[in-house]
Amino acid sequence: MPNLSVQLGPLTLPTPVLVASGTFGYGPEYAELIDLNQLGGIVVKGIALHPTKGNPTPRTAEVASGLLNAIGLPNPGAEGFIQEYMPFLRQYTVPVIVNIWGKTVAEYVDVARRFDTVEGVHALELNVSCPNIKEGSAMFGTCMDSFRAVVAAVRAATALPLIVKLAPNVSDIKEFARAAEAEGADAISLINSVPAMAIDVETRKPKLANVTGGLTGPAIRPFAVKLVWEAAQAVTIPIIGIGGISKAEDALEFIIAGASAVAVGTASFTEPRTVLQVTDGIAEYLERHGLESVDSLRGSLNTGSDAAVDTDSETN
Amino acid sequence: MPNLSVQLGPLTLPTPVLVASGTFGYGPEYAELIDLNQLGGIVVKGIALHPTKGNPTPRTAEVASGLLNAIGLPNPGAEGFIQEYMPFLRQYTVPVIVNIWGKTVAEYVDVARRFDTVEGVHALELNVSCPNIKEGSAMFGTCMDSFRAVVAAVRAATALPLIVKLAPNVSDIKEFARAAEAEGADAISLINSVPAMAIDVETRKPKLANVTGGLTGPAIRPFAVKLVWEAAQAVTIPIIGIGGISKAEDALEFIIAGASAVAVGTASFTEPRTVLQVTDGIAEYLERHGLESVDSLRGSLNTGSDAAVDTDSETN
Amino acid sequence: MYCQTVQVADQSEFQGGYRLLTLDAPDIAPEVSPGQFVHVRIPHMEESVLRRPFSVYRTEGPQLQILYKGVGKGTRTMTYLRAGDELSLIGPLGNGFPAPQPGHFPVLVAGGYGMAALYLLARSAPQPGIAFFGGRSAPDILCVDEFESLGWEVRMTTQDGTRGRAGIVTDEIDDWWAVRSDSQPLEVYACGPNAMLEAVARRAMERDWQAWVSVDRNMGCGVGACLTCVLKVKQPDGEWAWKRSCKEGPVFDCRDILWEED
Amino acid sequence: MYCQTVQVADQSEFQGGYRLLTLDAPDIAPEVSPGQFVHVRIPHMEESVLRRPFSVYRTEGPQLQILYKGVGKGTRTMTYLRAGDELSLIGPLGNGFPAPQPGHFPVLVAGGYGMAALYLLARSAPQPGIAFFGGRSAPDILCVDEFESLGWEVRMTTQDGTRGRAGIVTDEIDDWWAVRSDSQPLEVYACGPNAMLEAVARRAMERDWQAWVSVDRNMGCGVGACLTCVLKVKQPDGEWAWKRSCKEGPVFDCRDILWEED
Ligand SMILES: Cc1cc2nc3c(=O)[nH]c(=O)nc-3n(C[C@H](O)[C@H](O)[C@H](O)COP(=O)(O)OP(=O)(O)OC[C@H]3O[C@@H](n4cnc5c(N)ncnc54)[C@H](O)[C@@H]3O)c2cc1C
Ligand SMILES: Cc1cc2nc3c(=O)[nH]c(=O)nc-3n(C[C@H](O)[C@H](O)[C@H](O)COP(=O)(O)OP(=O)(O)OC[C@H]3O[C@@H](n4cnc5c(N)ncnc54)[C@H](O)[C@@H]3O)c2cc1C
Ligand SMILES: Cc1cc2nc3c(=O)[nH]c(=O)nc-3n(C[C@H](O)[C@H](O)[C@H](O)COP(=O)(O)O)c2cc1C
Ligand SMILES: Cc1cc2nc3c(=O)[nH]c(=O)nc-3n(C[C@H](O)[C@H](O)[C@H](O)COP(=O)(O)O)c2cc1C
Ligand code: FES
Ligand code: FES
Repeated sequence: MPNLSVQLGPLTLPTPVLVASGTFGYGPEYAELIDLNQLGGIVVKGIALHPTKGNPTPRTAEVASGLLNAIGLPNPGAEGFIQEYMPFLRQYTVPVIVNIWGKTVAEYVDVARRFDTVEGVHALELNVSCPNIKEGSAMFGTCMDSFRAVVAAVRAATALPLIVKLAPNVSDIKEFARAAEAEGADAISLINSVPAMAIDVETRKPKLANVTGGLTGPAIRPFAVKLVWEAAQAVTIPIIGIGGISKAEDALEFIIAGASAVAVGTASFTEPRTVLQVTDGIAEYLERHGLESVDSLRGSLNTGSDAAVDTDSETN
Repeated sequence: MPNLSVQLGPLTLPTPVLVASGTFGYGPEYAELIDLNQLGGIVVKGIALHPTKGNPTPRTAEVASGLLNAIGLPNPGAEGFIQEYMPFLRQYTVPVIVNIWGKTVAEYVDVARRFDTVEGVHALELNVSCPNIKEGSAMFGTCMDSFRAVVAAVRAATALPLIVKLAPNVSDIKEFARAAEAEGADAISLINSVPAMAIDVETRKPKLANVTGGLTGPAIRPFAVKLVWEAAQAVTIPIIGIGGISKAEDALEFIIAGASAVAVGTASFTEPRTVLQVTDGIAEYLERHGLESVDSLRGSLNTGSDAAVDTDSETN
Repeated sequence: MYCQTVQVADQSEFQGGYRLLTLDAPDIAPEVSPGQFVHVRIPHMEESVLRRPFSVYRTEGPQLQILYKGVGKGTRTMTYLRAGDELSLIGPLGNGFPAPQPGHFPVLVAGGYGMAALYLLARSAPQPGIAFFGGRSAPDILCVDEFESLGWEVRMTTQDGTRGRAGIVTDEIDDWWAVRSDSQPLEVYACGPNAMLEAVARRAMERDWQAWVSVDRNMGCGVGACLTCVLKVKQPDGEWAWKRSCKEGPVFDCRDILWEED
Repeated sequence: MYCQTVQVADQSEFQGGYRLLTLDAPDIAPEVSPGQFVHVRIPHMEESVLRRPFSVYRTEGPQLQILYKGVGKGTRTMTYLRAGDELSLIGPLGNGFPAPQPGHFPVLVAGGYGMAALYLLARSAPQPGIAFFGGRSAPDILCVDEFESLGWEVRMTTQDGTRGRAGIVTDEIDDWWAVRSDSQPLEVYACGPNAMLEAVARRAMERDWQAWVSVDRNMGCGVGACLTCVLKVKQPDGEWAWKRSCKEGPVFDCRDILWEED
């Protein structure tokens, strides 16, 4: 049996397969169907300092091989989450990673600091890729200066392992990956959902009340794999690959491209047991290929002789 | 019968439905199956000054609701195209739009200039969104300075209507749309294919010989609609909406989001008659809704009261 | 709650465009209580990432039945299912209806699949009551015999007058209420289009009936994780909060819902 | 060339995992010449944007037949097709084989679906010749009776020796060639795995046979527009150029192909 555990800087995960923020609630929702202790980790739905209601409905719409969502980060606030959900989560051995967000650097710092003393929280994931979180007119996820500022400030505020979740809608992901590394992130995760929209042509209204939303699911996988591959060439900190994973093969693409771990998102809605099927499939693959650990597979993409080795080769 | 013709600045199209560059060859390939005179326009496969061979194989791979391609812009060169294909295309009334590319600003200018005197060429589409076209280390489609330089230079070099095709992988499409308008483009088209990749996990090789490629097809539509909607709010020049259109409803999404015309790409491979089905479906829709022209539908998205009117609202 | 692969035992045409799907679901079926639903992964819809929710119409031993109509991509694809096909089911889900109390008179109000969604409740009620079914036209009135054979009185209204009274369901309710002599307190259970639910709720609040409505919201996960299916529910402090119709619902006390919402 | 919706007339198991699909395609079938293919849009594969190419095995009046194996998503989905189902076909496509010339002795070399792809050629040849069929095991050798009933001699090789000679197809060709006394010039037609084609081509070039090979490349459009299906072909000036196997091919003179490529 190959060793499935992986190391994300200071954080050890029992398996390389996490569940992605916002797609698995806070733990109890799927606990009747899935043994949480078999997960590589739970990344809980984004938490802010104060409770937030989120967007009007409709909040999701199905599109080709994907889902559009504009949930709007509703959450019970840090205090509410700690009280309502942490006692439940502490019953399990699964690593708990708290996805945090704020509207200003100060809010980010406050919520990060709040979790430093909470028993059972294993790491923080910094959600800087939510288009709404603004400081002035800058967006944390796509504006380099704000990005550096928020990562640096949160890094200084927490002793927990810090994962920075990158926005996909930038022209050069490598710059953001390097900046996260330079500012002290222990790992990066990517991708978050892709800004997108859909229109009901009969009513001429957006399918989401929020007009725009984020695209997730199999549709975004090739885009996500490319960004993970690029990021892996830019940094040495570990990467969590996310985007459209619904079977082991999909997860293996990310690992071969350079990810140390992966997270299953939308596919949990389609099939709650996806995370376990992916885990089993990775183990089976490693065994079949005589590999002793996930690390020995990581980044092993063979780009061959014919193949261009940089990312600037011709398409179309 | 509603009026289907649309105006793209100086260019009049008989219908709002074009075929996208690279997905319909140079005209003869589909002429046995489709009456070319029923198209809104043919955008031919990208042409450079000199013949180009393109990438090694495999050049395409199928992914969830989409296609990855790294064809590599093979083409017979401007002269070759003019000799081999223009006599054929002149037999038709369909507007011919030549998609052009180069490796330097000078090459762009030369190829643009070459077409100025060619009978039967109705407009140029400037492909600045091919990741490989570099000047120094800058990419024309994603680096603002190079982008402005090439648009300005080509604008000065041609009297033909000029359409600038935007790259999707930028953090703010509005900036590029405005820059194209400011530099004198008559119209913009978007989106080009989305940088992406796929890996065969058994061989650990990329599915494309070129490692990375461009994602097209239904998977990218919600992303493309969002970018067209944003661009439409930033500029007054007309927009050609492209990305994953395979039925009339899809095209109508783009028009309601603000596009004056659309182009069908990958769907021609799935079903060559898509372009005609989309055209008929738009006519039927306009009639059913008592609309006299495409223009009266354009940009009519009703974002309602609840809905956020800017693009910076919360997702997730 | 289970997530299981189950087998299609049978599928047949029902009436008014509805189809009856019978599933062998030996773990799930016995645990379904009235008003609960199952979340179905429809086979051969590889482009779709979402399941589709359906109320459980009847259960019989290891089997459960769904009565559904082909209205969109998912439900139209479901029509291809044949005996022996497999599909994945999550369920039973949702809170379901509170059990009718002895000494209260049960009243059902339904439109569309609501007639199916209320059958288990009718079957488990301590006494039969009255059911008001409304639809556009005669074929839209479902399951009348099934309810009558349980001893319920069924009053029907159709908009085109092809079955029962011409009009809408609340017309009939109002008339019944106007001449009612029995003094048992009512317990009203409603499932149908939102406008019907709201009309019932307004009467219930005016006339002080206890009324529960089962709402229909787009769903993602079905288990409370994604926050797609929320609706506004009044809070004790005068504020409102989003509640998940898949978890805290789909059944709500009509007084709790912030009806202005839609 | 047509792009048409056609009907499935029949689908049945063939042999060795192959299935025989019969289509009513009254416009297309009569126009198919040997070595041409059709591009099939497989129903119920909404997530797939590409068609799949298949050689035409036989034509008979308004019908055409495809012999295929379920190797991947597309071909496995095709196995669900039943009589009466509709699908969209583009065809006939490709250049096809040049007609065998009277006075030349026709030789066929095939592996896998190549046996089916060469049948129309065998049927239209002015004289029967010899056919070399190779496969892994007995079930992989297809259509032998069909060729023999046209008067062709069929020599078989299987890697495991379960049918015909144990070994690979070129062993048998070499032996045949070594003892051949007839002096008619050969015309060789090959369709099968790339390694087989290359081995045949090398012999043809050495021994000065006229040989055509039908190549199998991934395809996109099938009509020459997308430039997916290209292979390197030698040019008169000593250079090479990409040629589209869907348009300039799938049949190439073996001397024209740049064999180093793969
Ligand atoms: C609790 C509950 C019980 C129900 N019980 C029954 C029943 O017993 N019988 C019955 O006939 N119907 C029932 N319904 C309704 C049934 O779920 C819908 O008719 C069905 O989901 C329609 O799916 P569709 O794909 O056929 O059609 P459509 O509704 O037309 O779906 C079209 C599109 O709507 C979109 N969509 C659907 N769901 C969502 C979502 N959650 N978020 C975003 N977009 C979405 C998708 O894009 C889908 O392709 C019930 C619904 C609920 C909530
Ligand atoms: C001219 C020609 C004639 C043929 N004749 C026959 C025949 O008579 N009988 C027969 O059995 N087979 C024939 N084949 C082979 C047949 O086309 C393949 O077996 C079939 O396409 C496999 O499709 P699939 O989806 O089942 O499997 P797979 O090949 O496993 O497809 C798996 C994946 O490969 C990828 N893929 C497929 N095509 C492409 C492409 N063009 N570009 C990128 N990725 C791609 C897709 O992602 C697909 O999902 C022929 C092929 C050619 C070129
Ligand atoms: C309904 C929904 C809610 C989400 N909420 C969050 C969130 O709160 N914080 C966050 O960082 N990402 C959130 N995401 C993004 C996911 O964590 C993940 O990055 C994205 O879904 C891509 O993965 P997938 O394609 O596997 O779904 C959400 C995604 C979905 C679909
Ligand atoms: C095989 C292929 C070749 C393409 N070649 C070109 C090209 O030469 N020039 C160009 O500007 N765009 C090219 N494109 C991009 C298309 O014109 C279009 O922008 C893209 O495919 C998105 O539309 P779709 O989703 O409808 O396919 C190509 C796309 C494909 C699939
Ligand atoms: S459907 Fe996901 S929370 Fe209710
Ligand atoms: S398959 Fe498109 S050019 Fe041959």
